Amino acid sequence: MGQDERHYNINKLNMLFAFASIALLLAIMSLFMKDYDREWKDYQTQFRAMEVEKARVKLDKETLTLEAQDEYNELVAQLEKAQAEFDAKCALTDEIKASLKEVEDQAILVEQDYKFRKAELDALKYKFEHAEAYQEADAEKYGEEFQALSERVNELGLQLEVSKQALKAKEQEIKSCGEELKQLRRSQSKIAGQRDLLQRKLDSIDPAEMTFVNQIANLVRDLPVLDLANPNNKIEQVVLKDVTDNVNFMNVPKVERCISCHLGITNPDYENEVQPFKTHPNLEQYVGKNSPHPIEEFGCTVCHGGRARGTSFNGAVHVPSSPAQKAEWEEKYGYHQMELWEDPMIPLPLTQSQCFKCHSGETRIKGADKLNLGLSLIEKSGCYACHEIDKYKHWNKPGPDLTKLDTKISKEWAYRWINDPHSFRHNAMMPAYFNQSNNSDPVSLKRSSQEIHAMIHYLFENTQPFQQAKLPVKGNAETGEELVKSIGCYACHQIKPEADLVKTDIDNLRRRHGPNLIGLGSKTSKQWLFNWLKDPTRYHPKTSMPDMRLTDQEAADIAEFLSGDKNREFDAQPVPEIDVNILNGIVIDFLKRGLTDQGARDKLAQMKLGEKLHFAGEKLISQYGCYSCHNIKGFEGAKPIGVELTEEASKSIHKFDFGFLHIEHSKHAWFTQKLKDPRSFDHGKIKAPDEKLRMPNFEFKDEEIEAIVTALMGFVNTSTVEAKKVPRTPENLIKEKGQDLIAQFNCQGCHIMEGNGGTIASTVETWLKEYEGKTDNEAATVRDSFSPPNLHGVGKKLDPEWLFNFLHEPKQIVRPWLRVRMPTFNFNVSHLNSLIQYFQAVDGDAFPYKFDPDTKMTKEEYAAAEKLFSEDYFGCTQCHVVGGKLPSGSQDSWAPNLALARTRLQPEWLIEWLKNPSALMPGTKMPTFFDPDSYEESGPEDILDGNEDEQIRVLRNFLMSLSDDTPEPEAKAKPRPKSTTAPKKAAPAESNP
Amino acid sequence: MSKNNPSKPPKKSSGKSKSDKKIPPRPSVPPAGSSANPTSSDDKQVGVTPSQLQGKTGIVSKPITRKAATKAQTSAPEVDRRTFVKWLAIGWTAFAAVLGGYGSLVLRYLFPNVLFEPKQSFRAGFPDDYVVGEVSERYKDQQATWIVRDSEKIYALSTVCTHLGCTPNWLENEEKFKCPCHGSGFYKTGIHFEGPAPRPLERFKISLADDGEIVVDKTQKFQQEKGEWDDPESYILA
Amino acid sequence: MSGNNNMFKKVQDYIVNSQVWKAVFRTGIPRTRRQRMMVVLNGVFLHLHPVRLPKHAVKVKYTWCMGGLSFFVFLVLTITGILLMFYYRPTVEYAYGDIIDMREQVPLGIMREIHRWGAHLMVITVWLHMFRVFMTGSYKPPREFNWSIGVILLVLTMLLSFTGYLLPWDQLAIWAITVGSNMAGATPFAGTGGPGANLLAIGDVNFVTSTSDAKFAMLGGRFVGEGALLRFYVLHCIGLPFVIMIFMIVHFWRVRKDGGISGPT
Amino acid sequence: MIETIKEVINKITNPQILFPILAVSYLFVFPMNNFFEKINRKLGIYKLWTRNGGILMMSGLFAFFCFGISDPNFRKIVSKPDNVPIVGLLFLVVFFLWLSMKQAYDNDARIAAGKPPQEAEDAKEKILVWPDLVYIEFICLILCSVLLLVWAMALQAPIEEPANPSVSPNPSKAPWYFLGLQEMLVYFDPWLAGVVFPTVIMIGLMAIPYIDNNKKGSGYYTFNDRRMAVSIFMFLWIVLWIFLISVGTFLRGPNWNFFGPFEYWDLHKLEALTNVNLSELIYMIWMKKQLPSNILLREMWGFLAVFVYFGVMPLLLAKTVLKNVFKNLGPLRYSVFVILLLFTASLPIKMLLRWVFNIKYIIAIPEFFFNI
Repeated sequence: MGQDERHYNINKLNMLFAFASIALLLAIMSLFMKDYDREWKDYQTQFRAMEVEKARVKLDKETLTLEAQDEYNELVAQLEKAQAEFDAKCALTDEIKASLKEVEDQAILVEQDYKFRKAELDALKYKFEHAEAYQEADAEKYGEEFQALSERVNELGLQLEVSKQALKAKEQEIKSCGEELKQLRRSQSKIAGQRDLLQRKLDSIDPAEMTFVNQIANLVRDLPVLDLANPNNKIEQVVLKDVTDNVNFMNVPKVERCISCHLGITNPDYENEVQPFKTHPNLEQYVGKNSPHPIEEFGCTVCHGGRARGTSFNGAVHVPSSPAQKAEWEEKYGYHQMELWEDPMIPLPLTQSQCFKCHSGETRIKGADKLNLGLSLIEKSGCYACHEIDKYKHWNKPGPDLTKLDTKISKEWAYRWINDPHSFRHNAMMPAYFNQSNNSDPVSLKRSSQEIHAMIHYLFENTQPFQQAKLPVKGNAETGEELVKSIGCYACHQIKPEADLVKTDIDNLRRRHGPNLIGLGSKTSKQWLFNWLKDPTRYHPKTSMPDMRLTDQEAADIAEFLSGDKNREFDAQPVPEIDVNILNGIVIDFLKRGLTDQGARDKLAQMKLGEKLHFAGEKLISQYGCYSCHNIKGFEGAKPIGVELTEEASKSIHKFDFGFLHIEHSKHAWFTQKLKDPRSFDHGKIKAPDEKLRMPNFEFKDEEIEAIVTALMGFVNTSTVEAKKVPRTPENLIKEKGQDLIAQFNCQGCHIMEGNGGTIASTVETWLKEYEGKTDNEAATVRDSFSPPNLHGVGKKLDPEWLFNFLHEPKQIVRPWLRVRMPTFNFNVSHLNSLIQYFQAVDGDAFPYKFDPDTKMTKEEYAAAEKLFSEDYFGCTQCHVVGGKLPSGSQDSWAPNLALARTRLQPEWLIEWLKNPSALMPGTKMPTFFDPDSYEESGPEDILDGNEDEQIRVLRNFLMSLSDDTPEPEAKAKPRPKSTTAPKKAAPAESNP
Repeated sequence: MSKNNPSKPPKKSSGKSKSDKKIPPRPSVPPAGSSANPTSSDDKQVGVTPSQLQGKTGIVSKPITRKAATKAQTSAPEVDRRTFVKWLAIGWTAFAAVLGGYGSLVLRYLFPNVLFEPKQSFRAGFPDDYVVGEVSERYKDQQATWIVRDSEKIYALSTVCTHLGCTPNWLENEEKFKCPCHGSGFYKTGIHFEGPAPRPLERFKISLADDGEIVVDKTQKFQQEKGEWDDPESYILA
Repeated sequence: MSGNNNMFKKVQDYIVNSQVWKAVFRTGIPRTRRQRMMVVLNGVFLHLHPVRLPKHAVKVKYTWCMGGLSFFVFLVLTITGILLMFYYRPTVEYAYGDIIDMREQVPLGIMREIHRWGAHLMVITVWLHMFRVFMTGSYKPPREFNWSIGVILLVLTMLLSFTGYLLPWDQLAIWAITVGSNMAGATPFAGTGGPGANLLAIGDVNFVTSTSDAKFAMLGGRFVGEGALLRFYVLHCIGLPFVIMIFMIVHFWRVRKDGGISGPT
Repeated sequence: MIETIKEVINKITNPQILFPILAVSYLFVFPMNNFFEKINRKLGIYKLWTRNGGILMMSGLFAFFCFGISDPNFRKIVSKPDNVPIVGLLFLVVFFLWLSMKQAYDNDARIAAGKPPQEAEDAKEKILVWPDLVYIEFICLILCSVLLLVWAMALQAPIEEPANPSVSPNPSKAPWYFLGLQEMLVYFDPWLAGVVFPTVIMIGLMAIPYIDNNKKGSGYYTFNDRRMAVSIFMFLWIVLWIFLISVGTFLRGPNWNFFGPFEYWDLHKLEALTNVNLSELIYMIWMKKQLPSNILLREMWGFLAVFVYFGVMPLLLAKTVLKNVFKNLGPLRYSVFVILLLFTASLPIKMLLRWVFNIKYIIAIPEFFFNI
């Protein structure tokens, strides 16, 4: 072989080459196939088939309804007739065509001539102008030529007009013949427009309706490589200029491709289809073209998260909401977790969290119930005290003041309480620090007990004197109980143990605004309770507990009642002795932080027991961050201990320590675990006592955890949606501030505001049954009459001045029959002004503009009004209280004191109210005297000539003139208080919430 | 060949090309029957293999020719030749296909699946949104389009003056478009009647979508002077 | 059948004898020894080779074909690289999204995979080529200089790969380059973190600062940012390919001039 | 059982164990002198370079990966798209190592028998480049394309989260081909590992033809004719380059901690890293004195060590172990050679010092960023 200058067998090389080439060919072909095979293409193909199906069904339906219409059938018949007529009469004969052509040709010739001359003229004009401007010799010549030519052009123009007119006439002649037919066609297409549209659509998408060539084309257009030209399957994308992705160096416009697979998302026809074709729920609110969040402007991932550019199931970083769904996806889509994307999709149950991105100012976001619940829980549990959250920066510490602690509770009670708060009260808001998963071993338990002793020692040592008044009278527990049940304590407190089955919702949380009052006898004394009830702010200046304006007797009764309930089990819990050895260990651990080992030991030897307790207590309070929630002497201005949560969910997943726990590595799973067992991430770690996790256990229920996690997932960096945030207009700010105050003072515990709240009504109902002897049905129907009023429309209704004074000090009794009391809240001037502005903003009323109409009346008018007011006509006094005069009707239907109308109500509003009360307050008991449907005939004919407008005006003026024996309200006497001239009782703005 | 290859001695190359021309038919001559009987080696020596011919051209030394001949004796050359051609053909066909594949790969790569340019078509509401005889300026700023409805049809006019590309103004009282740059004037239909504009305004493709909404597609233009305004795509009947 | 064959032959002859064919394929089908030599001599690419070689040099066992493959992979990288440049914009704003889109949207965006894996492959083939050259002692005279060129080509190959590593602008990229560039910051005398940097000062004025050291020269900034992305892009697409081409030409030229592929003397 | 094997492998692969094993066994596999050669023969290590030896090595490697792939941790590391090339590299290096060594041993046997090497035998015959070489090259290219396309289809090129200068992934690794250098960072300061060593490597590589003045062994595979050159090269190439890259790729996890191939990459794994400088070792531990405040005085011992290493050692070596080398190379070549050799040896020496004495720096002058 060798000698012929060849080494390899050429045939073998050929074979090798052939095989290699074939292998390469196969490789390239599979490359094409791999590239061609995309999930979205399959979905689009499926979707087109569905579209065809749906269009067909619709078309059939439409055709059937059309054919059932006489009008249409008639039209079709007419059309046929007209067509026949047209064919017979107006068909374009050759003769007509020829004559038209002749005229046309003529017109074209003239036009051409005209255009040519015109062009020449324009050129000449320029030459002439130029020549004149530069004073050239032949300017004059050009001028003459120009004159001549322009005359010629004018002439031609006339000719042109004539010939055009002739043409038009000719055309008109031909056209007019078919006018009727055209008219008929037009009206047909008007009636059958929908069907024609469907037919047209079907023609373009349904292969069965296509011509053979188009069917072929339909196949070919989607073939590999050829699909570069004009494919059916296309990636659909929306580029959002002002909703961005953060790529760390800058924010770049989002490119949304979700709709390449979620093809029916905006089409209501696909409501019952499976994913990915299903219609988005609530199209009026989301995604729909006319919704506030249209897809073209908001896209999808701004709310749902995920990788907007992704065009495959995994590439879009879908996240399952349950293990079951995960398993299903794994099978169906080959789902796997994509770790390398920081913003995975938000699991569906938590989607509401993203509303917070743009609506964070609103206290309660409409339609986002779970998020609202989560936010409420955060407020109630006081998460914001240890963890800074922007939204709650100005909120008060959630726990009670501890600076006068010694007068309220005993050391033993304090020990038991700190050791296990939930054993005293099952739904205590105070979370548990001890007996948790990372400090329940025997050694830690012993240490814990000494830690508690040290902290209690510090707290009781650092108290201020607090003068307690003696009980002036002896209380009656039964009266006390009735009072508690009737005057409105139940708006914020509960007494009976709440069953675990009760679902946590916003209403229930309102009832838990203040602590549950069970077992108070074990906690504190009658005397302290009396003092507290008489004036809560004396003990705790920033408390949200209002003053119920109780008499001494009432306060004593309630104190008697509340202190009667004791928790024997709790009282029986042993309190261990102080153990100096363990205490020494605690002290030395803290000493070592600042001193050398020996120094610490020397120091310890010098300390007395009290000093040790004090030292350890102080350090421990700062370690556990007790001061974050409570006022404690020595910790004024200390920084909260928790991690800031304002942008918690934007933190990189790598920054969450999952420890040795085997849970899903996602933020929501981490939050859930943290709330379920806050110390669990210490599991399996060896840590010194002061290195251990400190977050206490709130013992949340599962649904509460989900709600809080929903809220937490919304705490993100919002630079990506800056442009889409709810605008910071003055009105919005006022509303938000008002809502914030309403949440802080739990106004909605009693009142319905913006359609929510009034949760006290159910306890009023119970009271009616228990004490007023009403049956179930009666109680249910009249309970609203005995509940605090609905505050709908208050901004337009009430006089701002009056409202200001009333909120500050509700002295005037508007509804004397009510047992529930409007308490005196600890509002400062800025609160009051904010609330009034809020009421007006909600009703769209301009503040502080006030128009005082003339309410003077002539004698006749007065007489007429009196008549209307009287029993003979409207009988106002049947329901309305007027000063000291109580109405004649049953208490269930009593209505507000009309003697206050003058100062309380806005005159403009009163007119509207008299005209049509239920338009202003749907479901009101106030009868409609002037039927809006037949307004002109509604008023009594014998008064003021039956002029309804006049009747209403005089009645209004009459009401505004009413007064009673009650003294003139002081507000009238004084000018409207500004924030500088605050009433005496109102605390200065900065000292209060 | 000598013409093509002037640097080579003409004599040699012509001689070679002659022999070249002779060779190809010969090996292909043996009928199918002989190939079925590859061992009859005597005959085969007559058939000249390319390597023998190489020898004859005199470039290669003798012994190699002899060697090649012996080789030809032992392994049936015409079978070799057939397999040679067969595999070579397969190989090159496949390779040609590969090249085609590479070509289409690059071709396809040049056309992305999505465009980031602003959309050239837009939705312009429903026909009933437009008043007969009015020029709607709703889409003038965003889409550079006037939408006009006359007694029988709706059409979309480009807002680009055909003179030098300024944007004319619609003067409602005078019922005309007037270009502020050089004073061209256009009727409501888009026909030019004054000033330097050489031709009427252009119209865009306009159609109705599935839901009855108007869709204007700016990629397709219709010019009056080309008689395109009669095209049914240039207007919709109202 | 045979008629067809004749027909085919005739057409073939016509084509092969046409002026165009001959002008393109000077030598015709290389059947003769002379033609075979001419093919190699006349072709611009083939004439990298000599006409005849000692037998061992033809054996794959000896050469492993690694040098040729390295060059081939380089060509593949050039072509795919040019194509990738159509869709890639080297700015912090777009770079990452453009790379994502190679997978999500660009038809046959698999080009990126070919490019990336090709880059890895090239590093490997270059290493193995050097390994082979060492094992056969092919750097020995007269090929010493070409070995040195080869070392430069090796360094350039790795630099090309290194500069390309940054372009996807993801975490992998930015931190690999950060690690790499921090080493540059430790260059003696020329880097702020290197020994001797504070000796290059006149009085109190220091001349090696974080904006004037080796790392800065590499990144165009104090840390890996927009400047680094652009620099690396330019180097990857223009600078280094240009340099490596020049050295490759020298390398190939020297292979021939140093007596072709090595062999026992 | 399998778990125990994994445990053992995890233990062995620790560089502190594996590196010495490799370094020592390398001496016998590529014997530098007759002493090792004898042992090599006795143990039959040379049989690695036969057909059966090749099959054994390749299938051993293959079996190891097959065994490992069932382990989730191993699978995770090995199947990372950017790590797959290194797996391929390992197979290729072993294969080509065997291929070259087999040919070398075959040739050595021929030479010993008085025949020329195979290449010389072959070279007597000339082959036309067209079609043999051209064709075979062409086929190689096609096969290479196939490989590349299949590779591209099988593995997606990695793309992680968008670049974020404030969050560094743990571990942050350089591109794989620089991981040998990054591994050196464990033992040397960046200016040495990142600047000086690469430069020396480059210069050293370029200098090879000028130092190696052995006339034999040009153009054919051989081991016997250039034992010294081949074995030094093998140390650099296999032990210091390929091995360190593999360690850096597969065995270095979060915080650049060592993780066995079957170990879970736990972010929180801590390793004791307690190191002392040579000066501290001498003054404080051995002499029980305080560190002198004068920098030069403090680092005197370090400077001395370095001086001895680079200044005295060459002379010493020239008189003793490398006597023949010195004779062959002449003074200039010898000094370049020995300096490069010492640079090379400094890495394993530093590793040993670290592992045995916990020495961090020989010379530590952090005031000037000058640490060796």
